[in-house]
Amino acid sequence: MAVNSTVRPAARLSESTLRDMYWTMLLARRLDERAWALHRQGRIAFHISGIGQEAAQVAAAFAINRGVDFVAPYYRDLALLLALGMPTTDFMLSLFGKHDISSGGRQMPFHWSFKHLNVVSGSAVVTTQVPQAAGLAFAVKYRQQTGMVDPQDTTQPRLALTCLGEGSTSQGEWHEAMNWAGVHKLPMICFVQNNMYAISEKPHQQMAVANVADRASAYGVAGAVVDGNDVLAVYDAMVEAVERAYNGDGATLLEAKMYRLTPHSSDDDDRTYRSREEIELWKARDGIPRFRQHLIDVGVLTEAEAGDYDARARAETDRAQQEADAAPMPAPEEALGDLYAKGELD
Amino acid sequence: MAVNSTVRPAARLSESTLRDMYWTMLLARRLDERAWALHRQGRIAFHISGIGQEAAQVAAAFAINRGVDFVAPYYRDLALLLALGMPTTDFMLSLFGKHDISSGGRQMPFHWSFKHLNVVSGSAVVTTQVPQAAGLAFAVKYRQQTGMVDPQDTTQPRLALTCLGEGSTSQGEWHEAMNWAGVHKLPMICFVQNNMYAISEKPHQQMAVANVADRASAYGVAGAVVDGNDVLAVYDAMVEAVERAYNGDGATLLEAKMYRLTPHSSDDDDRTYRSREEIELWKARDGIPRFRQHLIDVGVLTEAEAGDYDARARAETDRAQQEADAAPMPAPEEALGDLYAKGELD
Amino acid sequence: MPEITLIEALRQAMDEELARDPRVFVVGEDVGPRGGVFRATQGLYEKYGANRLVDSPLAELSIVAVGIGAAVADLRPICEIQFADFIYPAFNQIVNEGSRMYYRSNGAWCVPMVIRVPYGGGIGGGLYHSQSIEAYFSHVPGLKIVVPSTPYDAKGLLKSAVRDPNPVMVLEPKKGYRAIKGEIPDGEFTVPIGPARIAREGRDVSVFAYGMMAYYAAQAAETVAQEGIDAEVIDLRTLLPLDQDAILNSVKKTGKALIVHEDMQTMGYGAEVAAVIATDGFEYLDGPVRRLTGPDVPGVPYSHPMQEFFMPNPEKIADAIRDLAEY
Amino acid sequence: MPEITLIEALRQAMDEELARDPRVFVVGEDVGPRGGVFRATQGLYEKYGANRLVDSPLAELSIVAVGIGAAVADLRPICEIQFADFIYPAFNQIVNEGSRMYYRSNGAWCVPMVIRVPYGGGIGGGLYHSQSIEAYFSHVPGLKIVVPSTPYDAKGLLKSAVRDPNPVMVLEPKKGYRAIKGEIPDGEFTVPIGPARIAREGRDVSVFAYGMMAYYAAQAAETVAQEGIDAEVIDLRTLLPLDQDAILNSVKKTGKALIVHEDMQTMGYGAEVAAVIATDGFEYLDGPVRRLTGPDVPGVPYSHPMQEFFMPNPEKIADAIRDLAEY
Ligand SMILES: Cc1ncc(C[n+]2csc(CCOP(=O)(O)OP(=O)(O)O)c2C)c(N)n1
Ligand SMILES: Cc1ncc(C[n+]2csc(CCOP(=O)(O)OP(=O)(O)O)c2C)c(N)n1
Ligand SMILES: [Mg+2]
Ligand SMILES: [Mg+2]
Repeated sequence: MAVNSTVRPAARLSESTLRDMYWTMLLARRLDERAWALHRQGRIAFHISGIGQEAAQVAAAFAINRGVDFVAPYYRDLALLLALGMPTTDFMLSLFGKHDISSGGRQMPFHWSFKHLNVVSGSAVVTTQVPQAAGLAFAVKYRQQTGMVDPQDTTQPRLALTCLGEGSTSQGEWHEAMNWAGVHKLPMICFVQNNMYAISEKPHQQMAVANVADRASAYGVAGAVVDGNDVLAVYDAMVEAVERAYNGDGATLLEAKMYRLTPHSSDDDDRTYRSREEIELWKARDGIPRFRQHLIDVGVLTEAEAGDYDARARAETDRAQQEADAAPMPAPEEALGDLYAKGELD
Repeated sequence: MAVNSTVRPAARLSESTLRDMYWTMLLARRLDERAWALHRQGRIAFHISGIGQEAAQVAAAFAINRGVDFVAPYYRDLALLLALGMPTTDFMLSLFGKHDISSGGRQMPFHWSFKHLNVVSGSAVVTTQVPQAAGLAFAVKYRQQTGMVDPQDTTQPRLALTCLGEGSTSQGEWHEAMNWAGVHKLPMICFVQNNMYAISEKPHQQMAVANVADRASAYGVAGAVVDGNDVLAVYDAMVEAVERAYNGDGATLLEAKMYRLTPHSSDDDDRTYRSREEIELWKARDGIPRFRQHLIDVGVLTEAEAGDYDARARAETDRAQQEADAAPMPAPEEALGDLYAKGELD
Repeated sequence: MPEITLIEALRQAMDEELARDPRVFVVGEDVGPRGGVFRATQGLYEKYGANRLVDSPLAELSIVAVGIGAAVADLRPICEIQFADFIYPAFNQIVNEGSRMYYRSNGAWCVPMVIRVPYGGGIGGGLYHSQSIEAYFSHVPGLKIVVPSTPYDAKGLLKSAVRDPNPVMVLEPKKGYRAIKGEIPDGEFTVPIGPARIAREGRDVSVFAYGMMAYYAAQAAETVAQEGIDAEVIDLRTLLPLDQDAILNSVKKTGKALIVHEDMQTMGYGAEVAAVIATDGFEYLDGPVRRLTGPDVPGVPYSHPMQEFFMPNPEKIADAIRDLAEY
Repeated sequence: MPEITLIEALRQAMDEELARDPRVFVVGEDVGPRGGVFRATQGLYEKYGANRLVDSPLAELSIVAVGIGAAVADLRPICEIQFADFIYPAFNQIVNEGSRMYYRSNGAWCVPMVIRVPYGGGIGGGLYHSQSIEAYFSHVPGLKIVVPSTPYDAKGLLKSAVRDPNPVMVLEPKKGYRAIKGEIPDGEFTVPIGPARIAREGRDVSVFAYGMMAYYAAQAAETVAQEGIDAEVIDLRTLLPLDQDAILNSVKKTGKALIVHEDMQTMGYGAEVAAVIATDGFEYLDGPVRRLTGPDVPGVPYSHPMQEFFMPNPEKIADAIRDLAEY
C-alpha cells in the first residue's frame, strides 16, 4: 500500500484507491475472524475485536497523510492500523505474545506502536491517548509557529488523529484534551467510534445528549456525525477535518455511528445485556458487504474480482499466522528490558 | 438570620429579606476588607478574597433552603457562608489559625465546613467539590427514589449547590461531575462565579467559548448566564434552578459574570498581568452600592438606615475580631487529631 | 460448612449488606445487568434493582467522587473499580479528598465508603490489567486497606468495610477469584479490620505476605516443611493501618524475615514492613530482612515467559525461604 | 562565584536551556506574563514569547499529557505543576503513561520531559499547599526523580533533566526557594542524575535526607559536632533511581542510619532507604535504623503550633542524631 497524502473528496478517489480501501477492510475482517477462531481453539489468550468498525477506520486512515501524520489509536483499530501500513504478520505475532514491533510482546495485543509510521504507543487505560494527541498536535503547531518547519511540508506530520469509543468520552481526560484543542486551535482530529456499547453500557448511560459530537460546540471545535458503515461518507467527513487541520483552522470532533458486532472481548458474554435480534439488525448494515456492492454497482469491482479478494485475504491471513506461529517466544529475562532510555538525545 | 425555604421570585421578596440580603453582602465586604488589613499588619498569614462576588453569592444562598440543602462551596464564598449562617467570629478564628468550626485550625482559612448547616468540607484543590456535589445530589435523589424520604419534606436536603471559578471548569473533574448531573438528572446546581481571572489567566485561555454556561447543552442540563453584580437577577436565575431541582427536572449550570476586584490572594501581585484602569472600570459596577441604591430607590432602605448598616457592620467586624483575638491557639499535639472515625456508624 | 470461591464470598458479602441496610448501594462500570466483568455483582441487579446497582459512566474519578459525596450524605457506597490499573484517575479524589475529609473537618464529616479493586498479575493481563496498587495507597493516612486471601476473610472484611465509618479500600487478588476456595460458616460474621492473621505457625523464618502471595506462601511453607524448615506465614490482611505487633512478635520468635509481594520492589509495600523490622525489630534479627518481589520494571509483561519471570510463585518463595533459613 | 537563591538557579537553568534548544518550552498555570506564582519563570515570557512560555488551562492532567505528547513528538517540555498538592489529577498520565512509554514500546518511543514541582511544608500552606509527594512517585519505574537542596544542584540537575531522554520529575523544596543560597560557577555546567552527594563527611552516624531536610540535616550535624558527634550527611539528591551504593558505603562506615524526611512516615521514602539497609547493609549495622519524619496524619496543619509539631527541623534532627549515637 502506497502512502498517500491526497486530500480529495471521495468522488475523486481513483479506482485503485477505492479497491485498496475495500481490500484493507476485508483483510482486517479476515484477520479479526481468525483471531476469534484462534481464541476458540485455545491458541491465543485474548482477543478484542474491531468487527463492524472497519469501514470507518479505513476511511479515517485514507484521509490523512498515512505514515506521516501522527496517530494515537485505540484497541479496536485493527483496520486503521492495516491501512496505515502495519504488517499482517506483526499483528499475528502480537496475538501470540511474540516479538511484535509494537512492544516486543510486553503489551497485550491491540496496543499498537509503530514509530516508523508515527503511530504512538498507547495503554489499555481508555482516553489517555486523547490529551496526548493534543500534545502531538501542539508539537505540530509549535514547530510551524516557531519556524522549525514549513506548514506545507508534506514530509512532516501536520495533524494528530486519535480514536476512542463513545463511552470513553465520559472521562475527564477527554474534556481536558478537547479543551486544549479548542483553546489552542490545534490540528487534531478526535475520531469517536460510537459502537453503541461500552462493554454492557449504552450511550444514554454515558451522556445525556444524543451524539458525542453535540459536545463540539462546548469546546469551540467543529463537530460532525456520520454513518460509520458508509465508508465514503466517513471519508468525506474526515477529509473536511483534515483540511481544517492542515489549514490551521483547528480541531474536529468527528463521530461515526456504528455497532460492535462481537462481544466486547473474548472475556465477555454479551448475552447478559443485549438481544441476538439487535445484533442481526446491525449485521444487515455491515459496511463491508455494502461497500463491496457499491464498488460492483459503480463498476470498480466485478463479482469475480471480489471473490478473488476473498481468497487473497484468506491466503494472506494463513500466511501471516504461519509465519508468526514459527517465530520463537521471547526469553523470560526480556521482562527486564531497558528501563530507561540512555544518553542525551540530540 | 432565619433559615428560610421560600422559593419565590425577587419581585415577591419581603422587605426584611431584601434588607437581610443587603446586610449580608455588606458584612462580608467589611470582614473581607478587615482581613486584608490584618494581613497588611502582619497579623494573619494569608487571605483570599471574595470582594466583588458578594452580590452573586448572597443571591445564591437566599434562593436555596439555607442550612438544609447541601452546599459544597469554594474559597471565595465568604458572603455565601455568612448567608448560610456561619458565625462571624468563626471566620475570624479561621483567619488566625485558631479553633474554628470548619477544621479546628487544621485547614487554611476559607476551607469551610459546617456540618450543622450541611456545608461540606472542601479542599484547596480546585473543582474536587463538584463531582462530590454530584454525589450529594445523588444521595438526595437516592433517598427519594428508594422511599427513604418524601420529596416534599422541607426538613430534608433537596438539592446540592456547588460553586467554583470559571478557570476551574477546565479540570476533568468538572466534566465528570456535569456529566453525572446530566445522565442521572441530579438535583444539583453548579454555580460558576466567573470573575474574569484564574490568578493571571483570562477566560479565553481556559476555553474557546464565550460562556461557561454555553457548555450546559453538552451535558443535557439547563444553562444560564447572569450579571453577577445584579443581586436580584442572580436570585431569580437561582430560583429557577432551585425549582428545577426540587421538581426533579435535573441540574442547572448557572454562570454569574463578575470581576475579582482584588489580587488573587495576599500572595499575588496583579500588576504583572492587569491594568489599574480595568479594575476601576469594574469597581464602578460593584454589586453592593448598586443594591444599596436600588433599595433606597424602591423605598426599602433610607440613606440613614444604610449609614446605620455601615456602622453596624464595622462594629460586628470589630467584635468578631476581638473575640477571635482573645481565643487561644491550638496545642501543637492537636496536629495528631483523630486519624480515623471510630466505631460502627448506626 | 460450605466451600466457596473468593469471588462468591465477596458477592455474598455485598448481597447481605445490601439486604441489611437500604443505604448500601453499588456503583461502577457494568455492575448492573452485566453483573460486573468478574461477576462479583451477578444476580444483585435482578434482586435489588437499578437504584442500588448503579451502572456509572466510564469514569473512575467520578465513581469515587460520587461515592464520597454520597457517603458524606450518610449513604454507604460500594464503588467498584473494574481493574486496579484504572484507579489512577480517581487518585486525587481518594488521596486529597475522601481520606482527608474526617481530619480536615476536625471530625465533623466522615466518609463511610468502600472501594473494591480487583488487582494483581499472573492472569495474562499485561501492563494494564495486572497492576498492584497497594504501595501508592498505603501512604495515605485516613484510608484503610484490606486484602483478603481466603473466602472467609473476603466476606468478613468486606462486610466490616461496609460498616466502617472510614473509607476502606478492598484489594481483591483477582487471580484467586475462582482459584482460591475455602469454607465459611453459614450465619452472619465479620472479620475485624486491623489484625494480621497467622496463616501458619513456625519457628525458623517469618514470611510476610498478602493476597495471592499469602496463598502461595502457605504452599511454599508446606514444601519447605518437608525439608525440615519451619516457616511462619503471616497474612497481613490489613495493610493500612499496619499490624506492627504481629510483625514484631513473629520476628521475635524466628529472627528472620522474608517479605513477599508481586508488586515492584522499590518503594513497594515490603519497604515499610522491612523498615518497621529494621527499627523496632532490630534486636530480634538473626539475618538480613529479605524481599521477594516483582522486578523494578513498569509492569507485568503480557507474553507468558516474561510474565512468569515477573511473578513470584510458590517455588520462588520456597527458594527464598531456604536461602534465608540457611543464613 | 556569585551567590544566588535556589529559585534563581532554577530560573537560570530554564533560561539557558530555552536559549540552547528551540524545542524546549515551559507549560503550566500562570507561567507566562505572571512569571509563575513563585516567580520561577519571571522574565522568560518577555524573552522567549508566548510560544515558548505557555499559559495552560487550569488542568494538571492535560499539562502533563500535552507534555507527554509533545515529548513523544521530540519537543522538550518543562511542565510546571503549581503546587505538589495539585499533581494528583495527572497521576494517571505520569504513572500509566509517560513513565511506561519507553518500556511498553520496546524502546521505540521516549518521553524527554521535565515535570517541575514545588513541594513541602513549613510555609503556612496547610493541608493543600504543603505536601510531599516523593513517596508515590518513587514507586514508578521508568520515571526519574531529583530533589536539589542547593542552588548548584538545582541548576545542574534541572539542566540534566531537560536533556535526559526520560521523564524527570524535579521536586523543588519551596521553603528553600529564597531561604537557601549558594555559589554557582559562571559558565555552563550540569549535575548528573543518579549519584547522591556527601554533604558532610562523618564517622558516627549516617543521616540520609533530601530537599529542605538535607539543608537542615547539615545544620544539625554542625550542632552535634560541637558535642563530639561526627555525623555524616548524605543528600540523596536523586530519589529514583536510588543511589544504593552511597547509602551502603556510608552505613558501612558509621554503622548507624537515620533517615529524615518531612513527609509522613508510613510508606514514606525512608521506608525504602531503611529496607535497602536492612537487606544489604544488615551486617554493617550497630543499631536500629531510625526514621525522623512527619507524623502519620493526612497533611501539614495550617495553624502555626500544629505545623511546627508536624515539621522536622534542625533541633529535632540533632536530637535524633544524639539518640542514635548513644545507642
Ligand atoms: C480507565 C479505564 N476504565 C475502564 C476500562 C475497562 N474498559 C475497557 S474497554 C471499556 C469500554 C469502552 O467503551 P467505549 O469507549 O465505548 O469503546 P468500545 O470498547 O465500545 O470501542 C471499559 C470499561 C479501561 N480500559 N480503562
Ligand atoms: C488543582 C489545582 N490546581 C491549581 C491550583 C492553584 N490555584 C488556586 S486558585 C487558582 C485559580 C482559580 O481560578 P478560578 O477557577 O477562575 O477561580 P477564582 O480564583 O478566579 O475565583 C489556581 C490556579 C489549585 N488550587 N488547584
Ligand atoms: Mg463503544
Ligand atoms: Mg476566576
